[in-house]
Amino acid sequence: MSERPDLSVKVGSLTFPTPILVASGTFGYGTESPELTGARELGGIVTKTLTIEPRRGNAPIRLHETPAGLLNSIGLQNVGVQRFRDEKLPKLRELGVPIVASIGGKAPEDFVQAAEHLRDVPGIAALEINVSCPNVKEGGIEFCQRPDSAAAVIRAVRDVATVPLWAKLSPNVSHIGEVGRVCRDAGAEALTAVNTFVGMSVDPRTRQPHLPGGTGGLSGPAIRPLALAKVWETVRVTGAPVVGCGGIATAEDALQFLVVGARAVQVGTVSFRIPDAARRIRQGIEEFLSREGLPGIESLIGTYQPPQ
Amino acid sequence: MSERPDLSVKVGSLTFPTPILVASGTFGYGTESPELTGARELGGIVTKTLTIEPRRGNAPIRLHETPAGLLNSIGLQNVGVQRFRDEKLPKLRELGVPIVASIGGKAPEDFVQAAEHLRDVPGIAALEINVSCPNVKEGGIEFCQRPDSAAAVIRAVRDVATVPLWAKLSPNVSHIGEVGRVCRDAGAEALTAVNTFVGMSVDPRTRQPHLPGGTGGLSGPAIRPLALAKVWETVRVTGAPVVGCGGIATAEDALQFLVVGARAVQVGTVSFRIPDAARRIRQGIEEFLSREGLPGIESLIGTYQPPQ
Amino acid sequence: MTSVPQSAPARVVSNRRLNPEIHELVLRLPAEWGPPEPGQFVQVECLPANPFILKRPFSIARSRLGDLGMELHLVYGAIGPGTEALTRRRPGEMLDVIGPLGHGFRPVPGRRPVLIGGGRGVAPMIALADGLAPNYEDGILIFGARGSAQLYELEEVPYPVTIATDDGSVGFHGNVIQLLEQLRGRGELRPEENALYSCGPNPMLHALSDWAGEHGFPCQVSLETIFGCGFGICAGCAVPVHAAEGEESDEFGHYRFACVEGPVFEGHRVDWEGVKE
Amino acid sequence: MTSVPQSAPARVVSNRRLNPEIHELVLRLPAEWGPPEPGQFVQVECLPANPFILKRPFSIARSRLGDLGMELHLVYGAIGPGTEALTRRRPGEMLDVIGPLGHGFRPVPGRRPVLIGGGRGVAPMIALADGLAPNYEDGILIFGARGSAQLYELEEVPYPVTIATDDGSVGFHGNVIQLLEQLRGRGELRPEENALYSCGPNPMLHALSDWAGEHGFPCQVSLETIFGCGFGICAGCAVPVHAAEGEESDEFGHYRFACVEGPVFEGHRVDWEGVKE
Ligand SMILES: Cc1cc2nc3c(=O)[nH]c(=O)nc-3n(C[C@H](O)[C@H](O)[C@H](O)COP(=O)(O)OP(=O)(O)OC[C@H]3O[C@@H](n4cnc5c(N)ncnc54)[C@H](O)[C@@H]3O)c2cc1C
Ligand SMILES: Cc1cc2nc3c(=O)[nH]c(=O)nc-3n(C[C@H](O)[C@H](O)[C@H](O)COP(=O)(O)OP(=O)(O)OC[C@H]3O[C@@H](n4cnc5c(N)ncnc54)[C@H](O)[C@@H]3O)c2cc1C
Ligand SMILES: Cc1cc2nc3c(=O)[nH]c(=O)nc-3n(C[C@H](O)[C@H](O)[C@H](O)COP(=O)(O)O)c2cc1C
Ligand SMILES: Cc1cc2nc3c(=O)[nH]c(=O)nc-3n(C[C@H](O)[C@H](O)[C@H](O)COP(=O)(O)O)c2cc1C
Ligand code: FES
Ligand code: FES
Repeated sequence: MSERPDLSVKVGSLTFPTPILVASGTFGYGTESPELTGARELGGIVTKTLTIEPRRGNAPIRLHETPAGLLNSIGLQNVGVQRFRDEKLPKLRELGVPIVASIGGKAPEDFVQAAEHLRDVPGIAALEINVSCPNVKEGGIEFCQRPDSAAAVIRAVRDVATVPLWAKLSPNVSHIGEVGRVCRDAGAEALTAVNTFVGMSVDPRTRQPHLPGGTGGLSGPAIRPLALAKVWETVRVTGAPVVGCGGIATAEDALQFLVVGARAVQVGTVSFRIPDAARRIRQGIEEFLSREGLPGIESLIGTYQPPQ
Repeated sequence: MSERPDLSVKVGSLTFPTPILVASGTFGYGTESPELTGARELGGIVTKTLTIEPRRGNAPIRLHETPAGLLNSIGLQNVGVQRFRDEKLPKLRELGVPIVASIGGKAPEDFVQAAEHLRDVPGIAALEINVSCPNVKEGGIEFCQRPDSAAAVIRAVRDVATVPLWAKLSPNVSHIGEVGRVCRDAGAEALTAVNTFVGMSVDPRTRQPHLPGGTGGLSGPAIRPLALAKVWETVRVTGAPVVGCGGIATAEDALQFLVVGARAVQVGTVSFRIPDAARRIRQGIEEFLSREGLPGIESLIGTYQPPQ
Repeated sequence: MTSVPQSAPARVVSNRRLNPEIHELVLRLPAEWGPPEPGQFVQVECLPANPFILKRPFSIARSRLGDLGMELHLVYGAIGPGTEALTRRRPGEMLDVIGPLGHGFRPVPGRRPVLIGGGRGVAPMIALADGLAPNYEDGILIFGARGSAQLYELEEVPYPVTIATDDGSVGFHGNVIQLLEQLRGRGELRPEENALYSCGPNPMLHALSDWAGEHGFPCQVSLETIFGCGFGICAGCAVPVHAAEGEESDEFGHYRFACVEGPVFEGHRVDWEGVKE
Repeated sequence: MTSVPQSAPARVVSNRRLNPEIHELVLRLPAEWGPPEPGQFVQVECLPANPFILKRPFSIARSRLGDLGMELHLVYGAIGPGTEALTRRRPGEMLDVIGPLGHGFRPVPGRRPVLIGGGRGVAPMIALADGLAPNYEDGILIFGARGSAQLYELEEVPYPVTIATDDGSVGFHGNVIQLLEQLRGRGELRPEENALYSCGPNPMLHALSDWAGEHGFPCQVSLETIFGCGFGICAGCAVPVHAAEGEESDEFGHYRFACVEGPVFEGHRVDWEGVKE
């Protein structure tokens, strides 16, 4: 019997047991039906984005399915960072999986306050700074479209945080690599690429949008080729550790991101359809490595052969 | 028996019999199997992008299918503007359908020369200036990412052209509305939004891209919600006549673009699967208007009710 | 006790049309699956693996543990791509099913049950009748529909069935509220003796909740909204509710996740103005 | 005369597995459809309408005009999402089919035909044998495969069939080139008397074209590449070719559209270095 391939990866200063994490907002607080989701076998869990105050989120309808994609407008519904820390985190920690807390806000101060509530809290491996949510009018996407304000947020949080920072980038920009570079220079240890793409759908009968807010964020397999191009650009331009995300539904998909240089990936929308998709993807990657005779995932990461 | 709804639309100074055109590069020169494609019933045909010299295009593989999408890297293979004018156009004109000639190039001079070859040529209703092809290294996408160079091209062509100009915009920018405004100010009468989204796909076994050039342009239903958001932004920001394009596969899809204010639409990739898709979409729109009791398509264009 | 939800392959036992708008799908799951409670639902893979489409939620219309496993009956309308595809599934095919999910009906102790199903919403009423009958003998089931074409035969339901059609083609001529009003007028329904349980189109549930509130009937409704996951991880299924008496804003503001805290809600708790109808 | 391509609904007559890797699909089209020429292909809707997926190209393995319409036989391998989905189509279902498409084989006058099919590439060789037999009595058909598992029975082929397997499990032990070389050595094949026609994996066609060129055999090959549309509007199916003698760069530089000018090409015209294998 051959040995199981080594799936552990380093993302900056952190080590994860496998490169398959789940993406913010697509896995609740991680504690919902862990038997169904196989949460204990994950490389890591990124929490729903947490804000300093609880948020009730946007009015229904919040989801609209499009070909191979899902438009969402959740509006960062969350219990707030304090209740997360006090009520959700203890249970989440019991899963024994690295936890990345995603934090969001409307202004740099909000992010700083949220980070302060998570200072020295045991069991949080990193903070993912969501400067790219397309469904919150006041902040979110605007931060990332202006690299300087994204950087200001990172810099401010860097001063108070006790764990590495990941900057979650928006794909809705001309040059994601530039934004990534600025975030890295501001103190992000790793870059998560990408959040959802701005999309829209309209009901021709009512002349109204399917999502009451008008636009939403597109996720799911439809965006995979777009996300992969953004990840490759981010890897190439920044040289920083990148966590790939966007449309991953199969082991083959995840491998594409790792090949172009992502050091880990986050699985999102597919978990809605297949609760333990992330676990299955991890299994598929193990099988791939065994079949290819590779000792571990590090032998595959960044092996992309770009055209001459 | 009720009257057939009036499908004719004005796009700037031009009138089209129906708002359903076919998109550049997705309908050959318009003359391939017109029985199969129903070409005679189209609102208009946009030709494959024509360059001043014939181009052999990129090496195979040129297409790669992704979930609900198609990545292409054709590389503007075309017979050149002169052979188009002398050999293809006479046959194309016989279809009796408005013709929009798409022109492309690496530098403003190329566009100008191409436009000169089409000066006063009968049967060409408009020129679509392709400043947004993602598959030509030297020019294309770069033009549109820098609004000033896109504008320079439009301005230069404006001086020699004898027909209205449409600027075909790239969606791969932070603010498509700004680029559109600059193009309109430079002399584009209408704006076509959008060209393909930059995407990528990799074979994890070979570590090589599925398309030898690395990236390609993503089209098809996968991009529809993204294209719709871009079209709405272009309509809203520029106030110019917009021709919507991207992922349209059904009458319902086309109606979405018209509702948000596109004055016509272009149907692309779906014609590969269903050769007469554009005709069927036109039929579906007629049925919709009859069902809704609307006298014509003008009663629907721009009726979008955005959220307050 | 509520069963832990599982993801399991289900075999299609039968899939047939009950009337021009409604189909019945019978699935067989492993015997260990469930058992579900009345009002719970399942998430069903409508298309085979390849094209990406979310699973779709369906109320469980009936469940029976047999020799070959747990049989589930679903009753569904073909209204879009998912359910259209479901009509093409043939006996013997396998479909992934997640469940049992959600919070079902909670019998109101000592009250005679009045079950009200509108259209395909009659499905969970069958499960509820099956579940209540052993303890609540004298229930009734009202089946409301637009007309005869929207009806179908309810087999082996333990309660007497009364039909109401908008067009009067079968049974009572009028909607279910009008029928309830008549029964109340005749003294056959009393707020202090009956409890209402319902599933159907949102406008009907809204009207019913208002009517029940007005007259003081306890009333539970099973609500439909757009689901992403069905088990609490996507936050897509928000239903606006009124704060309970004395309650402050809580965990989810005034939204509840229909997939976890519902789909069954107390009718008066739902903020119907905010529900998409 | 070549038939005008049409888009038409086809009824699935049968769909069965011929061996572990190869399936046969029989479709029925209206009698007015076609008739196809040997080497032509069809674009087939592999999945029912909803999920977006391009049609897939398949060579016509056999066509027969019967009382009920035009019957087409396709022989295919299930290698990806489209062809996997095709295996699930059942008799009676309808599929959209476009065709007949492409430029087929052109019989070389007066030459004894040698038909060489590799794996599932044997499909158009059957159609070609059917087409040539009335005028060319003494043809042969060589069926090359990796091993016995990749073979299947060729029914009613008008030419004698010789089998070559890489593993020697059936027939000649070796690949088709080695078999041809043996036949040539024995004087059973002569460049001035025979013409080669082939379809199979690109590496085989490459090797065959080289071999034919070396020995002076005329050789036509049916090439596979990725198709977008199948009828000339997408420019996706470019095949690099060498300029013909005295020819300048032409319309498409040195790319040809395999769907319109192919899929059958003269083996020596193909620039094999540029063909993805
Ligand atoms: C808890 C629960 C239980 C359900 N039980 C049943 C059942 O027993 N039988 C049954 O037939 N259906 C039931 N449904 C509804 C069923 O899930 C939908 O009909 C199905 O998801 C539609 O999928 P589709 O792909 O066919 O159509 P889609 O394309 O998803 O929908 C078609 C149209 O209907 C609208 N729509 C779809 N679902 C809803 C909804 N829930 N609320 C409002 N609008 C909607 C869409 O916006 C769209 O306009 C239930 C839903 C929920 C949430
Ligand atoms: C003119 C023509 C005639 C054909 N005739 C037949 C036939 O008679 N029987 C038959 O089984 N197949 C035939 N093919 C091939 C068939 O079209 C493909 O197998 C099919 O399109 C695959 O679709 P899929 O969705 O199953 O797999 P995909 O996901 O499309 O492909 C699976 C894998 O195979 C590769 N691939 C697919 N098609 C090709 C190709 N043509 N060249 C190189 N790599 C490819 C893909 O890149 C991918 O890696 C023909 C192709 C052409 C162009
Ligand atoms: C319903 C939903 C909610 C999401 N919420 C968040 C969020 O709170 N914070 C965040 O950073 N990203 C959020 N995302 C984006 C995902 O984390 C991920 O970046 C995106 O969905 C792309 O990945 P996918 O295609 O695998 O889903 C959300 C996505 C979805 C679909
Ligand atoms: C194979 C292919 C070739 C294309 N060639 C061109 C082109 O030459 N010029 C151009 O402006 N757009 C070209 N496009 C882009 C289309 O015109 C259209 O903008 C895009 O495909 C989005 O529409 P769709 O999703 O309906 O296909 C091409 C698209 C495809 C798929
Ligand atoms: S449907 Fe996903 S949380 Fe309820
Ligand atoms: S496959 Fe589209 S041009 Fe040949």
